[in-house]
Amino acid sequence: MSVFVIGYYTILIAASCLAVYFERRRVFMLLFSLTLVSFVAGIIGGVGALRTITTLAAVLSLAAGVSYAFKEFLVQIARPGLARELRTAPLTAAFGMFVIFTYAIAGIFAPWIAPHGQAEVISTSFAPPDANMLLGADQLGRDIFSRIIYGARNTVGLALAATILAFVMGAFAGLLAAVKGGWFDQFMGRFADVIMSVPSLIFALLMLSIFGTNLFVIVVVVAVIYSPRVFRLTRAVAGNVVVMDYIEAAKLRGEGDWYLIRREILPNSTAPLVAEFGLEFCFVFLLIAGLSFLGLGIQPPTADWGSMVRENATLISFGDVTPLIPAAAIALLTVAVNFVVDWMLFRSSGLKG
Amino acid sequence: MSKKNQAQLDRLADAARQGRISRRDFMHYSVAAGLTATTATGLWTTKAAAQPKSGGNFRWGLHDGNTSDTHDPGTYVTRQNIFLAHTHRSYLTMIMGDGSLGPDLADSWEANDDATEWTFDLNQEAAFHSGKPVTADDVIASLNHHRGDDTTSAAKALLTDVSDIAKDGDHTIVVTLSRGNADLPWLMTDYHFAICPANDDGTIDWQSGDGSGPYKIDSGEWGVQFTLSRHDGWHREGAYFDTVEILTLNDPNARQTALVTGDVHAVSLIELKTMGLLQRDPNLDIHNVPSAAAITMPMFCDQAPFDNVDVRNAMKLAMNRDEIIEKITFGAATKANDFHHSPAQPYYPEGIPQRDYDPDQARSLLQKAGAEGLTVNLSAADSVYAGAVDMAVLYAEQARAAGININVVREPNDGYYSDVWLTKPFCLVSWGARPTPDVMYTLAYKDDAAWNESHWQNERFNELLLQAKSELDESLRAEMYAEMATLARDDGGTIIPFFNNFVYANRANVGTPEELAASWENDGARAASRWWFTD
Amino acid sequence: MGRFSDKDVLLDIEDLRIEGYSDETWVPIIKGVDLKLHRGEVMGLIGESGAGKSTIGAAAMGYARDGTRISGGSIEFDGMELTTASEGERRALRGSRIAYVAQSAAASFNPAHKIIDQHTEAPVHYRIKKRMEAQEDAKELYERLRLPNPQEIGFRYPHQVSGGQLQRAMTAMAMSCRPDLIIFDEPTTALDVTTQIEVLAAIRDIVDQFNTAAIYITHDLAVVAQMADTIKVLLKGEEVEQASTDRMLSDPQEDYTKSLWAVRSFKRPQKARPTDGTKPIISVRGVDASYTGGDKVLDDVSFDIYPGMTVAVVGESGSGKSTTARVITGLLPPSKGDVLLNGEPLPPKYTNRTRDQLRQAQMIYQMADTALNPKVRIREIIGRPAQFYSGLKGPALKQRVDELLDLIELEPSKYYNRYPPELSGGQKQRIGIARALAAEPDFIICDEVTSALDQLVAEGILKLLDRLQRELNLAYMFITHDLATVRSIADEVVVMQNGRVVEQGPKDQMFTPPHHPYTDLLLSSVPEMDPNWLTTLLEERGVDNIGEAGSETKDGSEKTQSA
Amino acid sequence: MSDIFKLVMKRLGLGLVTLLVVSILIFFAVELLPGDIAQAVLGQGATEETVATLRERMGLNDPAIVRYLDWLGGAVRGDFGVSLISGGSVGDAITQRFLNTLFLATYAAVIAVPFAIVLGVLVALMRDTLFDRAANILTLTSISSPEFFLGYVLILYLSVKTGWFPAISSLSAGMSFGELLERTFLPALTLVLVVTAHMMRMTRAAIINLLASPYIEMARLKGMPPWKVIVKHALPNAWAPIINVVALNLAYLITGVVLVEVVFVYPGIGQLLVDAVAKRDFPIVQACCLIFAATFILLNLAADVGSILTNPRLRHPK
Repeated sequence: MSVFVIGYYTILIAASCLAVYFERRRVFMLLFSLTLVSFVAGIIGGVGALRTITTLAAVLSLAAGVSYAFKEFLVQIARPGLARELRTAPLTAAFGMFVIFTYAIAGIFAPWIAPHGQAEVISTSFAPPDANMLLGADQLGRDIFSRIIYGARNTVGLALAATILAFVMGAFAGLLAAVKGGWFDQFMGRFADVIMSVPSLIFALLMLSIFGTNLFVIVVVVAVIYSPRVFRLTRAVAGNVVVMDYIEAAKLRGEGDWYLIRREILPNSTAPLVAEFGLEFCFVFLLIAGLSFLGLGIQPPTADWGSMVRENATLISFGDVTPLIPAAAIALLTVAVNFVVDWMLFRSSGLKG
Repeated sequence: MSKKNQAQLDRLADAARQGRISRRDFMHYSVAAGLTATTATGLWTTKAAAQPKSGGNFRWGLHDGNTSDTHDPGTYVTRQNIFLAHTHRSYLTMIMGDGSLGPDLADSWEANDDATEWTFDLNQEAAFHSGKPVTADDVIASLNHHRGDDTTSAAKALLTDVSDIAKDGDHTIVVTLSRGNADLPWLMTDYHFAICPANDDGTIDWQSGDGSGPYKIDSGEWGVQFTLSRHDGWHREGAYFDTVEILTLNDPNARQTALVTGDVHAVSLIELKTMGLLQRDPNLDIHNVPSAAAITMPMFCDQAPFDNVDVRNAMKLAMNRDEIIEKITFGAATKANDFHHSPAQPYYPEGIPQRDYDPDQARSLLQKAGAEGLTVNLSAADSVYAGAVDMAVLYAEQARAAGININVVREPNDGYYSDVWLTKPFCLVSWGARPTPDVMYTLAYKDDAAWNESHWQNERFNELLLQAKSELDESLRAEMYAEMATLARDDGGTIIPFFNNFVYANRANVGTPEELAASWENDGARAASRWWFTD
Repeated sequence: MGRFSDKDVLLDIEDLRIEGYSDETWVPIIKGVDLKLHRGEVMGLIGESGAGKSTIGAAAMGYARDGTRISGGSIEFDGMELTTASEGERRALRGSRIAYVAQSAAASFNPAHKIIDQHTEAPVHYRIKKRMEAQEDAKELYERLRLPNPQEIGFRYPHQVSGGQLQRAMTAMAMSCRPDLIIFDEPTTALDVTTQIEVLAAIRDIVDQFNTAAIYITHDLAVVAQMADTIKVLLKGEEVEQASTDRMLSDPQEDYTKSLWAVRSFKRPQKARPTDGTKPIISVRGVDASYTGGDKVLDDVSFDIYPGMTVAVVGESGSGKSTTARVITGLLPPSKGDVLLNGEPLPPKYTNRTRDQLRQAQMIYQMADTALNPKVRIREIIGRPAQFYSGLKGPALKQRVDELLDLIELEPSKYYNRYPPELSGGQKQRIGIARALAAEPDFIICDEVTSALDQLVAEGILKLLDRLQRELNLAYMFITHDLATVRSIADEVVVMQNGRVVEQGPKDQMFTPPHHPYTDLLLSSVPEMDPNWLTTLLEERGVDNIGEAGSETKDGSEKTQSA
Repeated sequence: MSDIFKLVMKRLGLGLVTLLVVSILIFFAVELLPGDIAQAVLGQGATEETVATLRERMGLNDPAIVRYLDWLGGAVRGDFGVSLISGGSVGDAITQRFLNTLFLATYAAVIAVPFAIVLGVLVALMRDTLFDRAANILTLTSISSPEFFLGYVLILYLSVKTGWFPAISSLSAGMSFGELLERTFLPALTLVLVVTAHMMRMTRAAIINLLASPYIEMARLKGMPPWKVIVKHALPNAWAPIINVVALNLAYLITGVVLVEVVFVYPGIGQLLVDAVAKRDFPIVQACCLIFAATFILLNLAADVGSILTNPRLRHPK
C-alpha cells in the first residue's frame, strides 16, 4: 500500500463523511459510490487504475471549476436581462460557452497565438514535442500546435460561413413558403425533398468534383445541402406562427409579405432557429471534416482538422495520439455547441422536467 | 574468426531460417560480427535463406483498385489490374529478380541482324486454366488487341512500329517491325500485353478472366477482392501458395492496420511517413526498392530563360536532392542525376558523377548567363505526387540560396495533364515506370516526340537514340546509353530530383527471394508466384 | 356546518404553504391556508385565476406539481400526515382513496388507450378488482352517469367520444376504486352551457349516491352554488372567507366576495335601430360558406349591424359565430351571398379589399395571448395601424399612441416600451382594443373578448367598450356564448345554431318568451345563483331532457382548449 | 384504412416525381463533371485516337438529352443500362453491393434501434439524475465525433491492441454467417455508436415532451408508479417522433455510410458510388443515387404510415 493509495481512500472516505454530516445526499452518493468503484477498480487495475480515476476526477473538476468561473464572469459583464438568463445555465452549457469562446479567440487571433505559420516547415518530420513545439511536428516538420490553432480559424470559419449561408437561404425560403402558402409552398417542399433525398456526402462529392474544391464552392455546396433542413424547420416553426391571431390581424390590416416575415414571424421563430443553428453547425462541421477526410475539403497546406486527421491517421496504429488531437478538437467543439444548444432548447421549450 | 563469433553467426542463421530476422538484419549483424559483406551474402544464401516451401493462403492487400476495373488488358490501369494480371495471366517474357529478362510463355527469342524481325518460341506445356493449350494464335490475337485503328488499348503506342505478327507453327510467332528495335522482348513485359485465349474471329476472350498464369481465379469482385487457387501444371517454377486472396485496400490506414494485425500477409504500399515506425515491428519486413518511376521538372528549352544551358544547369544545381528525398519521400527514393534512366532499368550507366546541391556554382552560372536574380514560376499540383506542392516549396526555399526566385503556382488537381503539362514552361510531372531507357527516351526526350516535355533538341542524343534502338550488342548499347545520359544531364532541360522507390511490406513469416524485381511493387507484381510462407 | 361532526374529519389541512419556482427563486403561491373537510362533504373552492385553487386541490392528494413544492403546514388525510409520508405511501392513496377529475377530460384521457382500459387501470393496479370485474363495474358506473350506450362506450378511444361524455367517463373513472375523496378541478369550465348542465347533474348525483367527499374547484359562482355544501373563497393564495353555501350567497362578509357577487349587475341601456334611413354599416346577405372540401358551415346567414349599435351573436361552439366573422373580414370568401359595407358590396377576399375598406372593419380577439405579437413593443403594436393607415410618423405617431393608451386607461409612459408578455390578461385585451381603435374604424368585431378573463376584469373590459362606443360611435359585432354578457351589453341579438340564424331581434324581445326552442334551451341552461336552480330545473325538465339530449347540435362537439 | 392507402398512393406518386427530378439532376451533374470518361479509362497511355474510338464505342458522342432519354426509356422498363467502363450490367454491379450495404445497415439497426429506445426510456425515467447526465454527455460526444474518428479509435482498441476483431471487413464468398458477423462487427459497432445517440436522445425528448400533458398528470394522480407512467402512458404517444427519427437513421445507415466503408474497406454501395463518380460512370452513379433517393423516400413514407398506425386518432376515425 503506497502513500498514494492510503491518501486516496482517506480523502474519499473523509469527504463522504463530511457530505453525510452536512446532509448533502447527492454528494455523498457520488463520493461513496466512487469509493466503492475504486475498490473494485483498484483490485482489478491496481494503482494505475486509481491514478487514472484521480486524473479523470481532477480533469472533470477542473473543467467544472473553469465553467463555473466563466459563467460568473459572463454574468458579471452581461446586461442585467442577459445576466439573469445566464445564471440559469447549467455547468455543461457554461463549459460549452467557454469552449466556444476559446475557439473563437484561437480562430480570430490565430496568427498572433500560433508560434509558427501553418505551412512553415520548422523541423524534421515527426519531431517529438519540445519547448518550441508543444505537440511536436507533423509529417513535414510543421508545428502541430500552430496548425491546430490555424485549423480553428480555417475549419470553423468555413463551417460557420456555410451554416450562415444555409440559414439565410433556408430560413428565407421557409418563411416565404409559410406566408405565401399554396403552390409556392408545395413547390419548395418538393424541391427540398429532392435535395434531401440525395445523400449529403454524395451530393457534395458530385458538386465539388464539378466546380472544383475551392473555399467558395465548398461553402455554397454545403449550404445548398443543408438549407432544405433549415427550410423544413423554418417552415414548420413559421407554420405555427402564421396561424396566430396577430398574423391574421396584420394580414387584415393589409400588410405585405415582407413586413409579415420581418416584423411578425421572424422575431417569433428565432429561438428554435438559433438552437437549430447550433445543431446544423455541428452537422456542417462534421460534413466538412468528412469531405476533408475524403480529400475533397480545404486544400493543403491550409491547416484543417479533417485533413490533419486523414494525413496522420496511419499513426494511430502505433499508439501515436497526433491524429487524435484534431479529431478531438472537432469533437470538443461540437460537444460544446451541443451543450449550449441543449440549454437553449430547454429554455425555449420551457420544459422544466 | 573467433569461436564466439561463429556461435553468434549460427544463431543468426537459425533466426533467419525461422524468419525471425530479415536479410538486411542478418547482413547487418554478420558484418558487425566481423564478416565481409560478400561472405555474409554467401552465408545467407547457403545457410540462412530458407528453401521455398509450398502451402498456405496468401492474403495480399493492394493500394490501388477500382470497382470499375475490368479484365480487358487494353484498359489495365490500376495495381489491382496489373497485379492480378501477373498472377492469373502470362506474358511472353518477364523481368527477373536480378533485373534481367527471363522467359515466361516464350522459352526463347531471337532477332535478325537489324532487329526488325523477332522470333518467339512458345513453351509447349503452357495451358490456360480452362485446359486449352496456349498457342501462337492466342499470342497473336492478344497482341493484335492493342493494334489497329479501332483499338482502344492504352498500349497502342508501344506497338506502332510493329508491321506484322505471324505464326510459324503452333508454338512460334514472328514479329516484324518497320524499324529495328532491340528492346522488343523487354516491351513484351509491359503489363498490357497479357496473353488471353483467342476467339475464332481473331479477337480475344478477355471477359471470362481466363489466363495461363500461376493462379486461376475462383471468384472475385473488382475493387474488393479476388480469390485464386494454384494453377497446377503452370509452365514455370514457383507458385508456392495454395491459394491467394488479392484485396483492394485503398485506404492507407486500413491497409496498414490489416498488415500490422496480420489480416493480410503483404501490402503493395505503405505510407512513407510510417515507414520508420513499421520497421521497428519485428513481425514485419519492409522493402525499399528503387524503381524506374520518376518525378521530373521539365523546362522549355526553347523559351527564355531556359533557352540558355547555363540557366538550366544552374536550376539543376540549385536543388538539394538529399533534403527533398529525406523530407518529401522519407528516404524512399533513389537520388537521380537529371537523366531519365533508372538503376532499375537495364543498361544503367554507372560512373556518371552525381550532381549535388551547389548554390555557389549555380550563382556563378547564372552570372555567366547574365541572369542574376532570376525569377521563374513553377507549376505543381498534389495530384501529381503526394507532397508535390510541398516539394516545390522546399525547392524554392533551396534555390533562394542561389539567388533564384521560384514562385510556386498551385494548379488545380483536375485536368493538370491537359492544362499544365506541356503548356506551362516549368512544371512538376510524375512518370510511371517504363521497361527500358529506349521507351522512356523515345516517349519524352526524342526531338519530335509529342510528349517531349522540355522541348529539348539535341542532334547527337537523337542520333544515338536511333542507333541504340536496333543495336543488338549489349555492351555497345550500354555505351551509347551512357553517352545519352551524360548529354541529358549536362544539356537537357529536365531536372530529375529522384526516382521514387517502391516501399512495400510483408509479414515476417513470408519468405522472399534475395533480389526483388524492380518493375513493380511486391517483386515485380509477382509476389504470388515468387514468395512463400516460412512457417 | 351542523351536518358534519368533527369526528368525521377526512381531510385536515393546516397552514398550508406552497412555493413555486420562477426566476431562480421560490415564491409563495399558497400562503397559509386551512381546510377541513368531513366525510361526505362537498366543498367549493372559488377564486380567480392565480388564487391557488388547483394547487390546493393537488396538495390535498399530497401532490406538488412540477416546479412547486410544499414548504410548510400539514396535510392530514384520514389520520395520515401526507407532508412527511414517503412518496410510495402517498402514491398508494392516489387513485384508490383520493381521486381526481381534471378540467379537460379530452386532454386528460390518454389518447392511446381505450377509455375502459384507463378506467380499470387503478383498480387492477391496486388489486381491488380483477380486470373483468372492473370492466363490469365501469359499465355500471357509466349507466349511473347516464352515458349513452354504457355497455360499449368504454371500448372507444377518447377522441371518439364527445367532451361532455368524456367528462362523465372521467368522473366514473374517479369512482372506480370508490375513493373517500374526489378533487374536481373545474370539470365543466371547458364545456358549453347545455353540456355543462348534464355533467353537473351527473356529478352531483354520483357524489350523493356514494356519499363521497369532494372538493369542487371552480371560478363560476353559479356552478358551485349547485354543487357545494360549503364554499371557501380564495384570493392570491389566501383564504378570504368560508361559509355554508346558503350563507355565502345570501350574506357574504368580505368586500372581495361582495364584489364577485356584484359582477352581474352591469347593464347598459338598450339602443334601438336608427329610423332616419341610415344604412347598416355591415350587412350580411344570405351567406353560405364552407371550408375547403368540407360541409357547409354557414347556411343562408343574414343580419344587419347599424352604426353605433352592438349586435351580439350567440350560439354554442360549432354554431358558426366565428365563421361569420371570418366571412365579414374576408378571410373566408363565402360560397354564396355577400357582405355590404355601408351599402357597398365588399370584395369577398380580404386581399382584394382597399386599404380603407380594411381599415373600417377591425377585430378584437378572444385570446389576447395569441392576438398580440409577444416580440413587438406596445408602442409598435398600437402605432403600426396608425402609421400604416394614416401615415403618421415621429412625434405625431407618438402622440397618437399616447392618446390611444389614454383611451384604454393605461398610463402611456409606463406601457409605451413594454412587451405583451409583461402585461396581465386584462391589460393585453386593452392593448388589443387600442390596436383596433388605432385604425379609426367604424365597426369592430369582438370575438369572445371576455371569455378568457376573470369576471372582474371582464367587467372592466365591457365597461371600456361601452364607453368607447359612446364616445366614438362604434358599431360592435359581439360574438359570445355567454348570455350574461349579452344581457349586459347588447342592443340586438342573433342566435345561431348549426350555421343557421335561428332567431334575431332586439335584446328585450329575445329575453322575454316566447322563444325559439333552441334559444329557450340556451337561456334555461345558464346556471343561476340560486342553490336550488339545478334541482328545480331537473324536476321541471326531467333528467333525460337536458344537455345534449335537449339540444340538437350536430355532433355535440365540445369546446376544446385552444391553447 | 382506405385513407392510409390513399395517402400511400399519393406519396408514392410524389416519390416517383422526386426520383425523376433526382435522375435529371444527377444526369446533368455527371454531364458537368470535368474531364473525359474515355480519358479517365485509358489513363496515362491515352492517345487522341484511342480516346476518340472509346468515346464512339461508349456512345458519348450523342447529345446529352438523347442519352438521358435513352437511359430513362430503359430505366422505366427496369433496365438501368450497362456500366460505361466495365460494360457489365448495372444491375449485376449494384445488386451484391447493395445487399452488403443492407446487411451492414440491418446488423447495425438490429442492435441500435432496440438499444436506443430502451436507453431512451430509461434516461427519461431517470431524468435529471447522474445517469441521465452521463448518458447525455456520452451521447453528445458520440454524435459529435466524426465517424472516421470513431472507426479509427475502435480499430485501435478492438483490433490493433487486443486483436479481438479484424480491422478490415473484406467479405468473401462462402463465409459462414458467424464469420460474417465477426468480420463486420467493427463497422457495425461504429454505426451503432453514430445512430444510437441520435435515436436515444429523440426518444428521451419525445417522452419528456409529453410529461407536461394533462393525461400524464392524470396517470400520476391515479397513483401509477413512474415507470408505468412512462412506459404505459407516455411511450405510446411518443411513437410518432420516435419512428420518424428511427426512419431517418435507417436511411442514414443505408445512404450515409461512405466514410465507414472507406475506413473498414467494406464493399458497400457507397464505395461503388464514389468510385463511379471518380470514373464518371454515369449509369452506375445514376442507379446508386436513385437507390439512395428511393430508400430515403420509402423510409420516410414508412415513417409516416407508422406514425398514423400508432396514432389512435387516425387509426380509429370518429
